Amino acid sequence: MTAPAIELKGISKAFGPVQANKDISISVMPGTIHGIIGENGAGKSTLMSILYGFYKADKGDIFISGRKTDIPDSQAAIAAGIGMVFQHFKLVENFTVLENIILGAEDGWSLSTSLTKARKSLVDLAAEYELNVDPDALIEEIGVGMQQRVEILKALYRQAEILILDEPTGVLTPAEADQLFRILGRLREEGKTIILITHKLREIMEITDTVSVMRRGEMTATVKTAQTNPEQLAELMVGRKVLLRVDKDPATPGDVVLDIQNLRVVDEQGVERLKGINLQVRAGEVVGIAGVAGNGQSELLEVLGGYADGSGTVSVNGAPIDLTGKLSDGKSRRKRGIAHVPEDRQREGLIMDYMAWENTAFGYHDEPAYASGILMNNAAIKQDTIEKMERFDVRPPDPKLAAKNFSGGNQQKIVLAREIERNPDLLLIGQPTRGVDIGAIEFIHQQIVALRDQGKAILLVSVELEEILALSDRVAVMFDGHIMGERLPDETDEKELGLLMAGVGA
Amino acid sequence: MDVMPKWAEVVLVPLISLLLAAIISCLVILAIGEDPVAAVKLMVSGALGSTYGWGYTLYYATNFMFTGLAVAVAFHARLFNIGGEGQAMLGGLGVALACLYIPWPHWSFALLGAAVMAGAFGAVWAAVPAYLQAKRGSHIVITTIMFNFIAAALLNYMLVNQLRPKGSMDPASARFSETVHLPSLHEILAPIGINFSKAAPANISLIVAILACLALWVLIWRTKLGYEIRAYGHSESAAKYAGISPVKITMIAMIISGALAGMMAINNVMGEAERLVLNSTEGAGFIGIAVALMGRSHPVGVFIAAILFGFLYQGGAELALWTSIPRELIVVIQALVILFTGALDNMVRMPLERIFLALRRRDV
Amino acid sequence: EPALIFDLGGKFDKSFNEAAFNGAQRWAEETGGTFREIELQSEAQREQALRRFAEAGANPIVTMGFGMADPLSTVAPDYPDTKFAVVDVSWIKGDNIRQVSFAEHEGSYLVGMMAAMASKSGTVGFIGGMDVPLIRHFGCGYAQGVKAVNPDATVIANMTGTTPAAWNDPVKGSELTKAQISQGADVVFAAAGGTGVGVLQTAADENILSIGVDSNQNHLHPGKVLTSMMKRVDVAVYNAMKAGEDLETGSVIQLGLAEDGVGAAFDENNAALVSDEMKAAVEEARKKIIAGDITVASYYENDSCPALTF
Amino acid sequence: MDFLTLLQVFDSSVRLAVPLLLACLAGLFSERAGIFDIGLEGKMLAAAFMSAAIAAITGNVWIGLLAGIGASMVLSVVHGLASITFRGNQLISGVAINFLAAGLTVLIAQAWFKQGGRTPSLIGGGRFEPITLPFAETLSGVPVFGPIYAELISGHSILVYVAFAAVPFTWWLLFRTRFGLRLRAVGENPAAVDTAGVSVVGLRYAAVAICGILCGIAGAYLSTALQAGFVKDMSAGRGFIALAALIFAKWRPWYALYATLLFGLFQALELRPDLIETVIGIKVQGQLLGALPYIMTVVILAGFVGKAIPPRAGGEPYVKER
Ligand SMILES: Nc1ncnc2c1ncn2[C@@H]1O[C@H](COP(=O)(O)OP(=O)(O)OP(=O)(O)O)[C@@H](O)[C@H]1O
Ligand SMILES: Nc1ncnc2c1ncn2[C@@H]1O[C@H](COP(=O)(O)OP(=O)(O)OP(=O)(O)O)[C@@H](O)[C@H]1O
Ligand SMILES: [Mg+2]
Ligand SMILES: [Mg+2]
Repeated sequence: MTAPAIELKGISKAFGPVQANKDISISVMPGTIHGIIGENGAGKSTLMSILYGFYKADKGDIFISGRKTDIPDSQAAIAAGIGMVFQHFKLVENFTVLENIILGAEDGWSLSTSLTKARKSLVDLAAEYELNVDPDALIEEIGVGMQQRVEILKALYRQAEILILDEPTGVLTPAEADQLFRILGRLREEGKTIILITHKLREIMEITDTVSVMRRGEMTATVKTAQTNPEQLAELMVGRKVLLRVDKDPATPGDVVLDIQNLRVVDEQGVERLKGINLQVRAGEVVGIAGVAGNGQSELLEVLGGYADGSGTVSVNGAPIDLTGKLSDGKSRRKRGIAHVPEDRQREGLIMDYMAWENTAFGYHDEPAYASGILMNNAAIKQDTIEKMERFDVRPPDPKLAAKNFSGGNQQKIVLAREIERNPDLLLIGQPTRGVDIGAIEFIHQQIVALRDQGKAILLVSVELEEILALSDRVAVMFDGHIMGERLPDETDEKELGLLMAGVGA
Repeated sequence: MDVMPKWAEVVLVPLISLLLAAIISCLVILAIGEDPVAAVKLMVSGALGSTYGWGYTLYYATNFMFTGLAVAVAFHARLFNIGGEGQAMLGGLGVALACLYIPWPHWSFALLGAAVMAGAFGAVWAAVPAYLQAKRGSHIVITTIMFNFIAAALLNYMLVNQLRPKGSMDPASARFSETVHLPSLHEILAPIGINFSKAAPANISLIVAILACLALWVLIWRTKLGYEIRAYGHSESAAKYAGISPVKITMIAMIISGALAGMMAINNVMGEAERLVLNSTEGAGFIGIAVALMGRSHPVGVFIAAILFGFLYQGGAELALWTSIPRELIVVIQALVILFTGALDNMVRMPLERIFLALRRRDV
Repeated sequence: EPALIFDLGGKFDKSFNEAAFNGAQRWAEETGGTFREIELQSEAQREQALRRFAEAGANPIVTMGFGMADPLSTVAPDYPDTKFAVVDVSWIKGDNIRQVSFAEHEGSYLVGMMAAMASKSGTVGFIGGMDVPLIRHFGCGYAQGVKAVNPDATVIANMTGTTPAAWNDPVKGSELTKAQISQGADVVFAAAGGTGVGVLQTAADENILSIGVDSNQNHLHPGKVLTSMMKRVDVAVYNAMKAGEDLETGSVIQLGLAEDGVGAAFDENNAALVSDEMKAAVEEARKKIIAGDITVASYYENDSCPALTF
Repeated sequence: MDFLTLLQVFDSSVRLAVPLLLACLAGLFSERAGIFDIGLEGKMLAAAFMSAAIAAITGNVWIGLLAGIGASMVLSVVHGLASITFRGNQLISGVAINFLAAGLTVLIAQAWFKQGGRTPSLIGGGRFEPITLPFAETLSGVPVFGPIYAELISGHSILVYVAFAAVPFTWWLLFRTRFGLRLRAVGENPAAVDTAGVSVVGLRYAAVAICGILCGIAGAYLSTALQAGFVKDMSAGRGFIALAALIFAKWRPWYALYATLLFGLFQALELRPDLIETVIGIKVQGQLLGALPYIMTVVILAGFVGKAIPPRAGGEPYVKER
């Protein structure tokens, strides 16, 4: 019998008072794909980071191909044939793809020699695994999907035999995800071992051979994928039964709330990002915008949210809003009854160093409920936060904890609670469940539907087609700054939408 | 989630750091052949042992409170204002003009008027770099450094060519009139039966500085503006999302900062010298950076750090008076205090955290 | 026990304060006495030091620099039994204050004459430290001396800066010297504290003549320093200390050429540079100034200079 | 304004620019690696003192130079300990280093030489002498190029040539070698470097050490090449101007050269009010003249230089676990 490619025994790790991993043991056979699932903060990333030498375990042993291996740093991990694609990519933004790939794995002191050599092997790797990237593009100028390819190429360039991927599909379109899985399948055929962390049970079922479930720092179960089902996994993960579908009644759309006519946006580099958008959202309906990231969805949300300038006409409840100038900022938008859950909660939606209660007022901090005169009414905000945290089941329900100390799912709940509870006429919502675990997704989806049922207009942007189809009453597909077409979810499928997203058909 | 109890973080860490700085300072004193024990005694008794000592300690501390607060408020908006020195110089000019050319009926009006002038002059000197940063992207660190030099030249011109009374070779303005004399702590405390040293320069500006600490605390932690300033300082992208204007915050934060730095002048120019001298700021603007950093940009921290530096200044003066210890030694001691309490604090914190963690584990 | 309060530049500024220190030191060596001293670090310490020394019974208290004028006039009345002396001040009042001021313009006039006579190019330089009236006063006398010898001579005057750093920037002093050389100057007079170190050095390196200030700096670069404008602060301090508690106060002591309070330095280090003719001319001018036949305009009195604009 | 005068002004610019340039490159290495350094001033001062002191004692300027670099390195290590090992505040550490150098140099100078915080004047081998480049004499007759070569290019001390050579070398090291790639990366995203299997701490210490070497040369240049000895506070704010130049140069080596030369030129022009007068036709008032370099800097900054984006991880200690 062959030795496991990886065997972890009794791994424990504490961050100060937080016990992130408790006595974890796991073994992964070579040539398999092993899935790891678990709630936000369960300790998945920590465990994998230990295997990759990013963190040092407090206790426990690591065996690679049956041999006990010390992994004090990432260099040792790389030497042991391990590669890792982190949840938050570890790329140097203003370096080129090629530079990122060779960083730390150069050949000799001369950069040009290393680059020349890497360029050659990159061509080979790209051909072999269909991982095409422009080696001279800057990281900050390519999309997240591309960035992920770079991370994978980095691992392959270092000849990794064991590849760890932490939530790789969180940022990918379905097409990109499919391609990623093809590549993973390919690698498996070559005998490489893959560990895949994900929140998406569909992916687990689709591609993994075995799956482990983590909860609160412990490994609660390891099962063969073939012998389980999503419902069981979800229950193992969250500790209760989870509804994996969105339950909603048909919409009863009312008046037009948001009316967009010929909206154009030109970015700072002078590139036209929105090329004449026409779209309407009515009261009591969810309009989903599908599209591959980078086709103008972000700009659409930004201009509607008031932090990018645009031209054209946008009316809310029949009256136009300013698209440039002083009255085109977040504050003015909120006054017009527009609430906005931004795509990137950490960069935009939250001040990561603010405590939860401070974030609860963010953007609404000068409204009478939270402020009188020049002063903030902190007591009222705190009280409100406690209530919101309870209603939205934010864990831990501690208003004084800084936003950065909540898990991604709970951060998202804080943003949602803030925006939804304002009872807006129009809710803009981008990537509501990115990186969020199943339990939280279920909750977030329920909140969105509930808001719709109160007769509010909702504009949803997501790269998750599944989410778009599940939540939307109408789907618009964006491609290259245009709306390629609108469909009713019942009358379309992922295939047709996928084609529209690629700019094919109309 | 904190590893250490709050009292350890707030009291123990700085105290141990201070102790380390003191030990190294003693070693330096030993190395130059002086008696460290006597030196420390002299410093403590000279700075804190009498109302006289306190009077000087508090006088210096008042200066540092103003400049420290100035740096701190800008820090909250993630703006590094190195221009406190120049802004304080301009504030001095404002005070001098107010005191020399306006016939104030009473010192209280004069204080108010001078404070407004000082603040306005300092604010203008900060507003230009702020505007250039907000609108033109000129790095505020460079522009404020440059404005310090420009302020020095301007002040030199004003004193040497304009304000200097005829016949005086001292590049300083005329003495202000008696009516604008600010009450010293002696005069303030005498009615309530406290006998405070008459000679010490601490004056009512101290109370203004303490009020400024309070006001800044309210501003930063209790007002909408403070909330926006901090939000912008933490994340510009999030601030934009919330509709907080970067231009507005940059301008306002720097104007407040410049005004605070400028207001230092009511202490040193109006309260102490009672005239404007060329070198009136004496680097207090730069000390303000250290004070703000050590005080972690919190008004209470700034207050404490300012007193600490006031102590070092006055203690150092006593050393200079009664020993032959060169004044550079005091600079070295200051450096060590800044280094250990401000930059090497983790050297103390890390082991302490480990101890507290171990203690906690045992309790559980 | 007497006390000595140095100005902000510190005891070792290589000119003014250092001269005071040397005077005090000489007194201490001759009499075996001791004195208290303090190097001020801030403006607020001026008054503090005065009071503390007075309270501790120091007498007389000798203080340095125009910056002491104002604090002294406030403090002195509070200690009528203490005698104070202040150097470089002449315009305040006080029965227990002796004010000592130097006729720097007269001494500068003499070195200016020498500069003009030694100059082959007809262009001479003046490098001041921080731009304050005192330094302009030096420069003004110097320029008048130059013009007296050679009315067509050019005087190039530069100040090092507007902040106290100007007293300690020998690098800039050096560059100023080079700049003046390239404008044709072949004698430069440095009245710039520590900055002057750079001026004299560069002048020596570039083979032109320099003029030192305050104390006799001829020895710094023998054969390269034309002369030094001596300002006998050391004598003033020495005399004050020597007089002790009997110090005569209530008066302004003017130390000019007559009193040998200022003058050009002649010693073996510059003997080769000074011609007899030069010496004679200087001596004659000295006498005339003492006699009142020549008046050297004072920048102090006029706030402007007939021979130089600043 | 004749050609020769122009050359003389440029010559002066070069001398004034060189300490700025060295300090600016020093800061460039440090800040490119993510360690902000406002302690350039202090390091320069310490090096100026130590090199002059040791050169005075040994009579050998090269030993002095080494000692100066050593002194600057000691402060670099302090900065490294504070900001890398103990993840302290880099700005505070820099401020402390400036104070420390200002105090210690005078204290030690006084203890060693008893000359009031100065070193004795350096003579003979204790100084870097100007070097006349080959053919400077012969070529000086050639029109245009001759004077440029003889006046401007030739006749500086060796350290000037070192400083200018340091510019292409820095560029080469940063952009053409493995070390440079890693160094730049660690200032942008230390986590990327860490996960690529390279030591963040090691790289940052290396950068801080190079910073120490360059500041050391800058200081030695002040006291042993431009001057013949140490005077207290003789760095006179040049470290801060270098910092401004660094931002001006947007953390790039060639731009650093241009920025410091420009600052040098401003400073050189300030020394020549006569030229300014002939060019603009009016006599510039004295204090205004002194402020001119700084006003010009602000004008240029506001008018022509866009936003400068510092290395992204700059100023932040690399903390993996809290
Ligand atoms: N660097 C760190 N320092 C301190 N605590 C940390 C650190 N990283 C993670 N933690 C804590 O360790 C616990 C486990 O975190 P981890 O990132 O491993 O969870 P996860 O399962 O990957 O969650 P998610 O699904 O959100 O990615 C969390 O409680 C988290 O707060
Ligand atoms: N250095 C850290 N110190 C403390 N907590 C940390 C640290 N790094 C991460 N965490 C916490 O660990 C948990 C998981 O973090 P991780 O980096 O895996 O992703 P995340 O913050 O949950 O983001 P996402 O929503 O993309 O999953 C969160 O609670 C996060 O706040
Ligand atoms: Mg994770
Ligand atoms: Mg996560």
